[in-house]
Amino acid sequence: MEHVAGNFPFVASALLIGIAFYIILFKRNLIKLIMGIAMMSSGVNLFIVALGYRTGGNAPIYTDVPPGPMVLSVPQALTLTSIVINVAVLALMLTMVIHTYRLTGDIDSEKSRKLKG
Amino acid sequence: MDFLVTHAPILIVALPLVAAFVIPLISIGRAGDRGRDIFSLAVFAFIAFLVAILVQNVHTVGIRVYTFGATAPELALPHGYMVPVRIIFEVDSMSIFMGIIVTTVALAALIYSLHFMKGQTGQARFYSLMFLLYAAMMGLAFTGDMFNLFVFLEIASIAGAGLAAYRTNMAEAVEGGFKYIVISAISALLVLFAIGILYAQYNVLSIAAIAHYMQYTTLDMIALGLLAGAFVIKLAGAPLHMWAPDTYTVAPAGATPIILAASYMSMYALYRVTFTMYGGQIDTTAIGWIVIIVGVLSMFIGVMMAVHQTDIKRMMAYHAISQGGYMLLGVGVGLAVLADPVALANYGRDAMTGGIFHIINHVFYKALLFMTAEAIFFRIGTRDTNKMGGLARNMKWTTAFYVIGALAISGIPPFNGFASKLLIYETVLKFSPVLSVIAMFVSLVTLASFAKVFYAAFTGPELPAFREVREVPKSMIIGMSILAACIIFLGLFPGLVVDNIVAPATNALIDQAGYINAVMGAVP
Amino acid sequence: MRRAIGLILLFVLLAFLVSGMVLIHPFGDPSPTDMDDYIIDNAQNQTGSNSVVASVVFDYRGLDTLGEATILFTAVTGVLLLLRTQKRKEEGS
Amino acid sequence: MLSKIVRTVANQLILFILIFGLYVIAHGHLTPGGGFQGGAVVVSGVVMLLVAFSSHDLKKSLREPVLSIMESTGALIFAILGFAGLGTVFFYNFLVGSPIFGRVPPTGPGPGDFWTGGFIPLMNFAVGLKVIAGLSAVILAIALFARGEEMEE
Repeated sequence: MEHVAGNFPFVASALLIGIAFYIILFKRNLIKLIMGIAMMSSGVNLFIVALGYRTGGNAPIYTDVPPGPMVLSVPQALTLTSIVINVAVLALMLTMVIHTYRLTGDIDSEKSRKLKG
Repeated sequence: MDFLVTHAPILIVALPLVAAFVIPLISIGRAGDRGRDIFSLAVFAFIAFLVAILVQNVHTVGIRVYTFGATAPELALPHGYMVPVRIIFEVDSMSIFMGIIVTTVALAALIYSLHFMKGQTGQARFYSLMFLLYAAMMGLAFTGDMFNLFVFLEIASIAGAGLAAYRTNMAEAVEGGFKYIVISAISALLVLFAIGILYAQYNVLSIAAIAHYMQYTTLDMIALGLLAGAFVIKLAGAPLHMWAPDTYTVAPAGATPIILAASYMSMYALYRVTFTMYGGQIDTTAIGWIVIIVGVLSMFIGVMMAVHQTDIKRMMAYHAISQGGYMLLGVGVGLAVLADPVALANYGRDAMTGGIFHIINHVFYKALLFMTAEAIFFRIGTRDTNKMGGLARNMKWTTAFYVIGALAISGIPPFNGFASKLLIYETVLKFSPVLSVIAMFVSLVTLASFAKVFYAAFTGPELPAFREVREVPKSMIIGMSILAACIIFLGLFPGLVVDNIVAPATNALIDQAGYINAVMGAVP
Repeated sequence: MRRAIGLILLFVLLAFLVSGMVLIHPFGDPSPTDMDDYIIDNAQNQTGSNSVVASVVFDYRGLDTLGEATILFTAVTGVLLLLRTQKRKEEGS
Repeated sequence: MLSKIVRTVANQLILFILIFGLYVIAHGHLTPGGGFQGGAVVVSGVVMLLVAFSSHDLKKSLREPVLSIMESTGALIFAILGFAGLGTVFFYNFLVGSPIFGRVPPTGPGPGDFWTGGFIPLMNFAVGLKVIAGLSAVILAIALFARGEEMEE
């Protein structure tokens, strides 16, 4: 447990994911559900980008960089990819919610539900 | 020819992507529809040819490694270096086995869609999404890199959700698509989190390299839990199966078989992670039993929910969950005895072969059944079995295909379901007789369920409303007959198929060292 | 009842994740770093790009970026497919 | 549609946003940024226009087939740049050492040279084109749909 203070960023991202899970499990409003998924993706992105940090490191770009170590570059690239992916997912989800509202007049997940059993 | 052989792994993934990008361009304007159909078929035929080349190549030379952006495709490690840096495709017999399934089903679905989609709006984007989904599934099968797997998983989810919600004038369709994308997004984020944990420890992303450096720490077990949970959600395993019936029911006909195949790509990813990445060093008995329990639960819950459905497609969707249980049962038995060489040679390997053989059988007959259900819907406009009757008079081909599919799913000889189910019963009997009895019982209930629908929908007096019903157009019949022919072939010559395709796939899954050495062979 | 089960599941998951997080290498001191060191050392002379992140995104992990561009294309295609005009009558539905 | 002040300011500002977005795209291989980021900057300008004017007016200048073609073209250029490396391997950086963007900078910190990076700047442009067209189309389609109008097929 000696790492708890040092690993604060990782713990924070895990807590963010936990809050997001709470929203996804218990909120019935579909827009809030989407916000939960967006929060969850932020938590995961924060986690991955924090993995690559080196104390006192510079951004991994050689253009006019001050001397010193560089932070890891692969996590940054992965985060970049993951952010774009989440934009795409959110766009499609919002479109479906617009349709749900148009067809059922409601964005409550219980009231707009048609498929059961 | 050498060029095609060398670059087949990437061409199979990249050509459908290019086709998907081109399709919106060539179908602008009124005259584009026919040209687009021909273009789609031509591209797909060429891809199928490439898959055939690659199957032959992998079975002769073994695992194929393709490193992107290196100076040579086989150069997985940079000169004098210990870890792979670039993205690697690693094609072994298991990958190519999934490739064969996906390609056949996608070809049948594409041909089926040509007439099914005629006159509908948004066709160009529909075909575009079908190609994207196909490319994503092939990428999932071939990739040897964890993050790349995540990317392809996301392409498959988004394309699948777009296709599932295609009929936007029905609230059910939008709901089914929305459920699919929510579930997919959550499970994909869990996968990404697990990838982060693995990356933090080993600073590599290639599956082979992670397996090579694996230390089996607590963190690795947490990552395994997240990965397994995410993939079980995506393959509609028992407690987390609720999305599957909704999505399969509402998806349009050409898309349903491909979305079904996409869920088995998640099963492939689960096997890849448990067998290849974690392998024999972990406590496989416990994990094997978890897989078995998920499988038996899926079998039982799926079939029990299916019996009282009145929507014909929804019934088939629940049966899909139930049949997925058989695959998990077979492979779970193999996983449970993976550490015990005697039991593995005695029945474990055969159980796994049965479970993997069941994937190809199930995808074929369930795709055929979904297509017959949509053919009925295409002609009479309802999926409610209580409103159907006497359809056999006017829809002879559809009836014949339905009977083939129903007999195959119930495990009646000489159809293909019998071959794999028999293999599962025999081997599971040696492991635990109770499980075998449950499996046979589920099979009986399945037969009863499909017989009920057959009598309700196809036989009986001719209903006045359906007197004018005609047989479905030719391209839909061709699409269905491709799958029916495959089913009969697999049923008549199971030994040939098992020896040539399925058994190498099983061996590739068990052979963790071979998979690692293909990439990490140069490391001391 | 469902709420209670959900809450218990949530706390189990949270405990699972947080207990894992404290086991990861200390923040700011990743190890090992073989792959990233190779990329930081060789990115300039192999790809000619001063930005190491750009060389990872487009060169070392180019296929991921192709996938990412494809995902964006897929989502746009999906959105435009769902928001399409439905003037022609649909036969199938 | 907002007031005349907002519309006039938006009309002037869009040029600067466009230039900044293109700058971020063009210097993706030297500075933080790249195709996705620069594309997002440009699309933020499109969103500003959407707020200042109405989606109905914007539909006339940003037509759906044009955006669709732009997007497909961007994606195709990206894929073709990958295919062009097939002489060796897919995604092989074949432009390093060639006259176009082929210079190799000295190792270590430096001021940065625009003509470096191999195919990376070209890919940045392809991705930028794609992101601008794709996200504009999505935002416009959603805005129009919410108003009860539809983009033409």
